[in-house]
Amino acid sequence: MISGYIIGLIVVFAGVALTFSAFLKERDDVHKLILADLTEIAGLAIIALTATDLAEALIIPGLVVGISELLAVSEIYLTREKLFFQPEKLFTIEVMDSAPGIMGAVLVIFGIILSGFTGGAVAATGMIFYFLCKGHKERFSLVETVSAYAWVLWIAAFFTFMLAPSYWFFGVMMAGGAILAKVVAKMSLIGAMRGESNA
Amino acid sequence: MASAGVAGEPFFALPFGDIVNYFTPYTAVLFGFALLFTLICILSRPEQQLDVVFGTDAYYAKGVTGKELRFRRFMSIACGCATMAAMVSGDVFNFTLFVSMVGVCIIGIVAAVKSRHVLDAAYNYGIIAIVATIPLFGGAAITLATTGTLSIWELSAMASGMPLIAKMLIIVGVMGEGIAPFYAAKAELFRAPGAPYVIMIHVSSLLMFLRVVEILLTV
Amino acid sequence: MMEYIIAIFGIIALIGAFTTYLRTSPFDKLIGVAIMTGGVIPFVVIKGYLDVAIVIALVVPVTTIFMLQASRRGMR
Amino acid sequence: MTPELILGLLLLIVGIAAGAYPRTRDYLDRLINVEIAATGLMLVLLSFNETISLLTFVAVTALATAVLIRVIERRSGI
Amino acid sequence: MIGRLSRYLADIDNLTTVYAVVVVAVAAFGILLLVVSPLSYEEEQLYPKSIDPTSPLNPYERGGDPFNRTEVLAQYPENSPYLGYVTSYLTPLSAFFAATSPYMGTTILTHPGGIIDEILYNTRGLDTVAETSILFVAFAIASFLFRREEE
Amino acid sequence: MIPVLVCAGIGLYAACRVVLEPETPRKLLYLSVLNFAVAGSIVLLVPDIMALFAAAAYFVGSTLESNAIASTWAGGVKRT
Amino acid sequence: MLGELVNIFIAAVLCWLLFIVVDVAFGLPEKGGVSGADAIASSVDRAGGDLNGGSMMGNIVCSPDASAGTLLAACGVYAAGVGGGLTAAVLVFIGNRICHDPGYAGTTGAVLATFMVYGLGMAGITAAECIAGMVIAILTIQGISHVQASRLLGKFWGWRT
Amino acid sequence: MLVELVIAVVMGLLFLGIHRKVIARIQGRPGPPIWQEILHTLKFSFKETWVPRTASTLLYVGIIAVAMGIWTAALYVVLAGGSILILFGIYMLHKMVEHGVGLSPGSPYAKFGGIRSVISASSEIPLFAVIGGIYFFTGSLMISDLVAYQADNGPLLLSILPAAIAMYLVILSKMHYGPFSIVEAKEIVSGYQTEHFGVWRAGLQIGDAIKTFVLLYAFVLIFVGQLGPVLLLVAMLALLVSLSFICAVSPMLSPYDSVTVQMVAICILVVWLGVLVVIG
Repeated sequence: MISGYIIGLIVVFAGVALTFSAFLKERDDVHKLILADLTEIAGLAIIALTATDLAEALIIPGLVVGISELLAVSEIYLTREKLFFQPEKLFTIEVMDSAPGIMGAVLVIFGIILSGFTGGAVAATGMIFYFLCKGHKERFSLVETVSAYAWVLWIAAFFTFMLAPSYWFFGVMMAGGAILAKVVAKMSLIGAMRGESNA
Repeated sequence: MASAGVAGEPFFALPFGDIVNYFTPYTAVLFGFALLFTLICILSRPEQQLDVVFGTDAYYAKGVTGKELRFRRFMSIACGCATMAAMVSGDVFNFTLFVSMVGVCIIGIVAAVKSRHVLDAAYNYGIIAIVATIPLFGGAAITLATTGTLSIWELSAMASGMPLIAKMLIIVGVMGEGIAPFYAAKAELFRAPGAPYVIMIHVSSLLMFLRVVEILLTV
Repeated sequence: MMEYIIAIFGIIALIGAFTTYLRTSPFDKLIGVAIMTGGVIPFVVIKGYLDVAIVIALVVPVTTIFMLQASRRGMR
Repeated sequence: MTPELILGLLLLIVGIAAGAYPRTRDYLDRLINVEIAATGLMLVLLSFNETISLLTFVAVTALATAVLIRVIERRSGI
Repeated sequence: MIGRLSRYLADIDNLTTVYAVVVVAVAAFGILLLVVSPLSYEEEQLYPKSIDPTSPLNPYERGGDPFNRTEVLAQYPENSPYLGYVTSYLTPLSAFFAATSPYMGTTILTHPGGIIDEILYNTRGLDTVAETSILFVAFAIASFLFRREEE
Repeated sequence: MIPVLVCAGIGLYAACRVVLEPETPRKLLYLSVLNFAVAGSIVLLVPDIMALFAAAAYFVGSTLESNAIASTWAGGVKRT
Repeated sequence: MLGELVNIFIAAVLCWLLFIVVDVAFGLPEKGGVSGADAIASSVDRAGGDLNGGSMMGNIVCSPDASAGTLLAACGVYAAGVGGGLTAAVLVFIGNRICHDPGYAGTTGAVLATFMVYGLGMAGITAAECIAGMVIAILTIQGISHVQASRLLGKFWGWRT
Repeated sequence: MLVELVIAVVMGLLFLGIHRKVIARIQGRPGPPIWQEILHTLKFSFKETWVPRTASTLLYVGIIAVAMGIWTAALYVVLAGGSILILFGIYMLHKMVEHGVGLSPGSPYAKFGGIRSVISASSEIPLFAVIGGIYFFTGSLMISDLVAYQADNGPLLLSILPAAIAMYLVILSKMHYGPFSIVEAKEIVSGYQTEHFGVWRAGLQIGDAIKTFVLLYAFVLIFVGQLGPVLLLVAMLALLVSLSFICAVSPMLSPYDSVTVQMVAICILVVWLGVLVVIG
């Protein structure tokens, strides 16, 4: 009797082999980047098959690693190719005027309720959507500073757990809030980086 | 407890919840080495690379200055910290996470260089670093599913231990982040100026490899 | 009864997936993605995770709009 | 083997095949095909009741799309 | 032959190809291994899941009252003296949600408190440190490059 | 159970019509039938006020999607 | 079984009438609200249909109008009674705002439909049957034959003007 | 403890001298006297010394200490019968010395040496499979255990020949004038050491000497077993002369070829070892 886990694993391995086989012939750099995104998905499926709470706690770091490496590498690509010019705003559709406000607000509020990394990602989606549609001049360094302090807060929360476990409640709140702030700040800058010049 | 045959008895353990970092003579040596090079990165000023202009007698000095210097120093310190943490980590998944962090930091160390050649190498290396996380995490996940634990201590005490396929996946992952047949990108990365920082690239991946050998022999 | 419903939505999702794969125009592909999402969301609902369903339903259009941004050049 | 898992694995493999071998060599073509695989993984996560990861994954996929779109846009010069 | 091989390996554009060959080989070997001698799924897992579809906290119902301990199967429970407290805690907002609707389990348990936070922040906190640091570093790279090109 | 089956069946029919229709804007008309069917089934499957929100979210989301696709296909608003 | 099907049919007819009347009354067939609706209208027109009918169909696609209001109101009544129906009206209004539409037709439709579905509940036709009926009603407009449907809608629009 | 260190340094320098002498004789040259390297080191120690202006000072100086330190540590590991994993770890870390010495002065010549050292690093990775083989056969990686094992079961040289050959290749790649010594090739002046002179060069020489001594000693210990002092010296000398012979008659390979050849050779050895494992 072969269990579901094994079947799943075989399928996912086949998927991994398939994705990497696409790398064999690929010479275009952007295609490679998209394929790297695809491989992330196949890799996460292996973790997902474990099906415990711990597996879930492992998926989230996996996701973070994937998105952050993607971010860094794509930026290197743009620098290398010297693609600095800003896309011109030739084109809009009506919903891009009306939707971002409400959708962004809903996603951000929901993200704040969720808190932690999950909430950060959800809220960041909302923020990016807003920035993308509206175009925004942003105070880049301010947001960066906020996120750096949030990171420090989270480290403090970690040590609260490890050194003074009796303050666990304080630690949970600090960690959840700090990661939320950090992720939202960082990710929403993607939207700002895409849009108009913030000189 | 870790088997004495591979890396000596652990003599100090630093618990962070479920993740217990431990020092054996072997990991302590590697940790010390990483620490040493991190200190060099912090304290040392970069060299001024002299370049000969081909076909003439002229040469010019390429310095690393200002913002770029600070950024690259920060990146190499981060890289050193990640390496140190990976050296003493007693948990398979935590180890793989720090390995990926080293991968990101390595990209960062050379990202600030303006030479297109170096950036090209960094980009290709970056793609490998992204896709190498799949075998890494996959190996850790299969270990978890088939043994029910991620702690290296527990795994080494187990009779069955880590399945072969998980070991292979992890080693392929570390190969991707580190060295092995993929030396071409590393060699190109090394052409960037800023000796103490550039050396960190290789320090970290070598140490990573030394550590993964120990892990795979232990579990 | 439930199994029929599950089967129907599964088929819808698969139709969407194959449409997405086989079409080449980005608009047709995005319509395929929409069909696929329509087939998948009932699965989330049957499991009882309505809050998750809400987020998926809101994020998928956002993704589509992101993609449309890049497809604007290839208008017909 | 719940129906979600079966459907999820099916979609995953279809999506990976589609992403690996798209019909045209257009960036957007491939990127949209990746979405199929993402939906497949979504169902796999759902079948194991890993809903928090599911939420995170959905959001992160959108973020990754935004990042890649930014690259594609500048690359094709629109 | 050797010369060609070494020239091929030395070209950075071929790196991904070489790596892909290795991974495809390993994956194929893995499928073979799984078909020939399937691995067995270990039933005794850490942090096992228990699904209670009737609970408003489904799928993360792990029992326990706020500010009290609940049973959590960790690797080294002795290292986390307050293990189980986070799992059982619900913020007032989550308690309100839980009383309102049985379909908000994920939202409630993603709000601070609950088993995932227990694992992510307490027992495996170092993972999250690494994770956020990776994000931090990657973002530092991206924003450094972005800002430099602005100047 | 009959209403859900009706909704699901209509959804399947609509999905097939979308696939068979060659012209992009008219695909969207069939797609809207699918949206109606799925939104209806969501509520019929889980009779709860939350399901109403889910159905509304799905409906609004997919309508927005159709709107965006149609508008982009049409070439958007010409700005001067 | 059979009775249920008959009920669904009756509900379908009533819902059909309701949303057509409301939509036409609010002038949806006049022109497309957004450029996408215009595109759909012209596509239907090219296929041999009616431009005004096509505009109305395009508007149904592009933003939640009275048909969506009817559906969501029925859903609301099914889930939580009259209060649910009114909640649905609010949601439809928000949806309209998102989709760049003034939103009077949808909201009015939702409010009217709430009372209609509630009333039908008194008469023995449950809200679940109304949902199925509404789906059938939209199918007749959008999903069978665009040409015929648009001509029919065009005729209604002609009566109004 | 200090006595062993001094002996190791002197012996190592002497070995290097013998190495040069043997090569010279095979190639029909008279060659320098065998104590030439000792004299060299002494001479360098008293020369005027400074740090180049372009160099990264701390790294430039610190790396010398690292070079001497790691090999001293390796010596004690071998003497104390520690883990060969640590020994190989230190062997790999020697790469860092080469990089550091090569990159820190900022000179393009030294830099080429450093970059070549990066290239050559990848060839030594498969060696860990060899270590795995040794572990599989003997059940331990402590040198003391290995010595005890050989006292019972005879030398490992015969039972796991591929592992021995692999380690031989490793030592070969670190010898001067060998086919694989791309790092120190004369076409790039003095390789990575170009810009280190005076006391610094003396330090590097001492590190080199300990390295040579430790590697030869470890090879004998691991694959032949514990011998008496005279026999040990004879074994090490025999090993050295065989290495010198190969160095003398083989051509220098181009950098990438050298790596590929080593990698292919070691992969073949690993497969051989795998076959042995399966049979055993």
